[in-house]
Amino acid sequence: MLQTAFNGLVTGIIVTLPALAVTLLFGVLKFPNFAVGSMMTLAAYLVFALNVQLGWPLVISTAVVAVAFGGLLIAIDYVTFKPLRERGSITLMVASLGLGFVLENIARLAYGNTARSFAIELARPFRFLDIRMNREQMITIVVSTLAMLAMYFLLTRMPIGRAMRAVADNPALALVRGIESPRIIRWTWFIAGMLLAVGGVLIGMDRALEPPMGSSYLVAVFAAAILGGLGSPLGAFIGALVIGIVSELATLVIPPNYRIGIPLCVIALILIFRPQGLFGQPYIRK
Amino acid sequence: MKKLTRRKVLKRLGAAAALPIAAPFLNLAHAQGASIPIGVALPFTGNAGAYGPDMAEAAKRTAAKINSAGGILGGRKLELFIEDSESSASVAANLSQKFINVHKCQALVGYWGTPEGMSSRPIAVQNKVVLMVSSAANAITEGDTQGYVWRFQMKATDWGIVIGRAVQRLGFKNIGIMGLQNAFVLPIMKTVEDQMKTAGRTVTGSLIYNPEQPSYRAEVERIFGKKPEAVCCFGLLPDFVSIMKEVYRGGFDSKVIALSIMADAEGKFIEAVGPQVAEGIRHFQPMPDTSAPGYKKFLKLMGAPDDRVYLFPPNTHDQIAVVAMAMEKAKSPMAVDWSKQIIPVCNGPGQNIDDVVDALKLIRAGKPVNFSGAGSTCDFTPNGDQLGRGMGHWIIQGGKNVFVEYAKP
Amino acid sequence: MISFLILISTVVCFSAILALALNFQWGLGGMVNFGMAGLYALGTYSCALLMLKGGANTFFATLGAMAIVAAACGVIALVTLRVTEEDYFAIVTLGVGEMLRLVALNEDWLTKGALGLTGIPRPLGDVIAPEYYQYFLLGLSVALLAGTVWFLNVIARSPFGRIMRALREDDVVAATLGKHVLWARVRIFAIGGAIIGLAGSLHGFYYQYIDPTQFSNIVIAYAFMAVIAGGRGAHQGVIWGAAVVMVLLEGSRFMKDLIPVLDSDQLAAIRIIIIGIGLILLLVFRPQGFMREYRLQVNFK
Amino acid sequence: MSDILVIKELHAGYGEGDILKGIDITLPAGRVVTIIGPNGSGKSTLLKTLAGLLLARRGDIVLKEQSLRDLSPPRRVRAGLSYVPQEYNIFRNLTVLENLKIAREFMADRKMRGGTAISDELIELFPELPGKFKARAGNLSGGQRQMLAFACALTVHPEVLMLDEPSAGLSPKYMTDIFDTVKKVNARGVSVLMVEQNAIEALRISDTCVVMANGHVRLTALANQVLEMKDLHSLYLGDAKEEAVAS
Repeated sequence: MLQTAFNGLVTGIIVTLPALAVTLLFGVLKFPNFAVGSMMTLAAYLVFALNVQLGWPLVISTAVVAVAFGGLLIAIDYVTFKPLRERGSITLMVASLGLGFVLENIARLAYGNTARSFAIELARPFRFLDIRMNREQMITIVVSTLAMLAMYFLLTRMPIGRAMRAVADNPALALVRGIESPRIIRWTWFIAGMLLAVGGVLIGMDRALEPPMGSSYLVAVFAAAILGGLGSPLGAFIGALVIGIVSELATLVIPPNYRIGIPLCVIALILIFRPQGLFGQPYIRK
Repeated sequence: MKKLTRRKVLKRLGAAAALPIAAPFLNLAHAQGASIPIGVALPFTGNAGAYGPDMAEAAKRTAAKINSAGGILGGRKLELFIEDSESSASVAANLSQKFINVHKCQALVGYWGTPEGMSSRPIAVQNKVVLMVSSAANAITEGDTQGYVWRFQMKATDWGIVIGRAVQRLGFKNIGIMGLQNAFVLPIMKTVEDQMKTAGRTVTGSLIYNPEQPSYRAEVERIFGKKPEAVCCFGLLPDFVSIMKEVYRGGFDSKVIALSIMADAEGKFIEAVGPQVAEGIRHFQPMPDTSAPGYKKFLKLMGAPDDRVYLFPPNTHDQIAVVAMAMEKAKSPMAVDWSKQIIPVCNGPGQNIDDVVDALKLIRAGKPVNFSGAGSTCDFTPNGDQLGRGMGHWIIQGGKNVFVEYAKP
Repeated sequence: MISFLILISTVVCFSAILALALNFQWGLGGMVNFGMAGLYALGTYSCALLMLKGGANTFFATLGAMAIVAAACGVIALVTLRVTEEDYFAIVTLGVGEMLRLVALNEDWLTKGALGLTGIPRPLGDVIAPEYYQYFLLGLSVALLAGTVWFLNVIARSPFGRIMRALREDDVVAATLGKHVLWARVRIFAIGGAIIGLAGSLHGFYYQYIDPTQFSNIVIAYAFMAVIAGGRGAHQGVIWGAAVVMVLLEGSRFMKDLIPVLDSDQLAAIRIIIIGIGLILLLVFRPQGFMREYRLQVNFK
Repeated sequence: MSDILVIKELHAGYGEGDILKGIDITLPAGRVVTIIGPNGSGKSTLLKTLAGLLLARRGDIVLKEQSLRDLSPPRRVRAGLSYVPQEYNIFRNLTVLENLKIAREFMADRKMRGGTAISDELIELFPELPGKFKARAGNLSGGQRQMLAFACALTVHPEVLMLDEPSAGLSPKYMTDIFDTVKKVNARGVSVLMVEQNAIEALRISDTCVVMANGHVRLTALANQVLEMKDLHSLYLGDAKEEAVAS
């Protein structure tokens, strides 16, 4: 039982980074981005290129790709979403769906369908209170907690973070208070890009690297972001943990291959009882 | 990606250039000299994407060999139309329609996965065209196929029998079973389970998982958590890599028995998980009898080192060979005629031949032939199932596949 | 060659019907349905199972399938729309689509799981000789397509249609129209669902064999591509859109023969990349698609 | 005394029709101008267009000889034009202090970016705010929110301050406070352009009054003259005759 709960914690932790990215992007751009899954896949393959093909250590390749991927997303936004900025969230969502297909298949075009892995030594687990933990899971927990703290610090202490929250809170007022929204949107994409790159690597470490790896997490990531309250980073973190633990524990009751049903039920319940999620603010209509 | 030699590119360009121009005339000019079209549907993408390329290469070289030896039916050349079935049923069905209606093929070969075979079956039978698959699910050859559907692979249940016997021989008292939700995996799992029960061994747990799951932690925990002596795991490469990483890092030490299409896949599994995770994994796969002369000739045809084990390419080689021989014997490219000649050519009675060109010479000379190909002895039951196929049994040691035994059902 | 074109046009017909359903739900009703693949599968499986297990004839099985998918869409709309906006609607429909596909894959007692269902009977399948059947199926598909377009045009012109267009313009305005807004949207989504059920049944009749791999989310991309290429709201445009997408898809099979240098698996990836990029380019440069909405010039919010 | 803000022939609107059908207003430096008029006369639209939230279709907006026409809203703030919208004029999910800091942090090219401390000058103007620095802005009362919005607009030390019905929905106590603050701010050299519903209070502290009706300027007059007019009511409804004396 305890081991399943811990497994759930690990699954949840992996979901935190993409959930943070989704919440950040939703806050500022006001639409759920369906390309998040394939972005993680593409980032993971870029890290694979550096780590396995060029032989760089995983940590350095992840850092390099994280920064580069942030810039790449800015460029993609400029070409894809910027022209559609004023066109309502449905158009943006459909564009993000199209983008998702493009990114996933770029990875498939370059690396084919065979499963691959990063060049890291797999180690036997170490035991703690009869729970088995392995090195990758430890790294995952440390990395995502650090990411959460960095995000918290950024959003509360740093001007960029405050500005991002301001744009999310009231875009028109932000303009009139002197905030250059385009610049803030670029920063948001950059930070989301880093989160998604690291998220992609964590998934790649946990399981095999294959083109559909990112999109298989999509429903769980959205469930986490919605449970936490779209727009609230702390909510996304807590939401991800809850989704992870609940869906793993549920496998003791329902057959494991229906595990994807759990995030879906969570979304449905949230929408009925508390649409703004645990920490979100009621969605003000402009 | 395989490199295309200049000669081959020119040949394909030639064939390809001919298509759009020749297409409208193709079906009219069945006269002397026109080429005989054969449709080849293989998975180049989707979850079976890893197996298509080599199978296509085998088909191309076999056709080239037959053509360079003078072709069949008085010098007519075989022309292959190779398409990607994307491991999907609807794509395969569309392809089959295209082969039959556009390219006027009377023979559809390749068809690696069960979905592709199942969706193309009604189309082939309805249009009275021969369909040759290399998928394992029993349902492909069940029911009335009027002699148009032939399987160049072992039936799924036979896989289960061989593996079940091996498990008993290896002396495992209790085992866990987990498998991918897939048409050919389910019959294998069921047969292995039944075998264990009849042999009085206990099955500690059995579950099915989905393709492309975000994580397999729960499944590994439930099956390996009960610490059975061995776990049979049936599925495909992507899920097996994730599962074995989870098993190794979870500190589980049950022995693992799997299929070669997941634990080898032309070396891609070991490449993905590394030698120490793969250590001790046993894997089975229907394989050609590598000692058979037909297989040795096939290796030379492929220009591969003689210790190389091809799992599926020999099937497409045999398929093309059987099509050619049956047409030659029936002296007609129409499936209605040559489909009845498949059993005589393959099962005999007749002179035992393992080279398609020599066999064609004998057939032209009117002599009976019993062809045994690269993938198997090519003996068939009337409803299209293949007999005499054995399974190879390997164990991964030090990052290498060590051959253990060759077992027949 | 001709019979291949007939077969492809049949596929275009029921893909167009599917695109019309999406167009109706999204283009006119303002609700985006990302669960298209799952609902499409629900339609096909319901029709097939009603015939194979329920013994219904093809006509009633199709009606049954349409009713089942309409009910499913109604429930989804009721649960989601009562509370929130289209952002959540897209996510819920995506989740439901995934769930339906999983059920089709795993409930093998009902759907035979990955093995799929074979031998699906065809309308008048036993009456018409096999070699002429493809002409009949094409005729039936074209008739059903025309019927769907006529039905949707009737609705678009009716008062109900005007309410729908008001809903699409701006939810805030629509919300002020009071309670029956929810019921109007549930009905819209359910009608769309019925049309998906029809398309699903035709899919079953055409392929005669169905299995979960046929309903991947590429189906969603094609449907959206067709609707956007056709211009949201314009029925005729959507049919053109579906035809263009199908020709693009099937045509690229021939591309393989013309550019042999490309490996087939690279080609398949490139084809989906083209569809994805096409989707985005159409949204950016031709939001109103290639056809005007038949009467009024509507600018979207 | 030169004019600090000149609006020439301004046309603007949403969708097809024009709501502002050629507006000419000049704001003399250091003065307070109040715009009154019936609802829908385009008062708020005018302020939105000046702030840059709405694109001007024709005409020009000149602030100290610099045309703002093709400047983005943030650029206009830097040029010295600050705006307090009528509603949703604070960041509800940020704290009071964060609201105040926001405006200053992005004055990249203005020297007053230095130091995040809120100038004591502002604290003197808005004594209530320091006590609430940590509070979530959304939890403030109506009056406090208006004060905060006012303070935020001032943190950028604007030349011209535009207020959209600052007293709307406020209790009488806060209404007088607001108008006192406007007077104090004006005393410090900030010109004010104000749209107000309760004309009498506003005109008392204004120099000029502009009356707008369906997109046109009906009348420009000295505030005190307008105050004495008996049929202020009719004026207010926009069917005023042109007998008012030009300023």
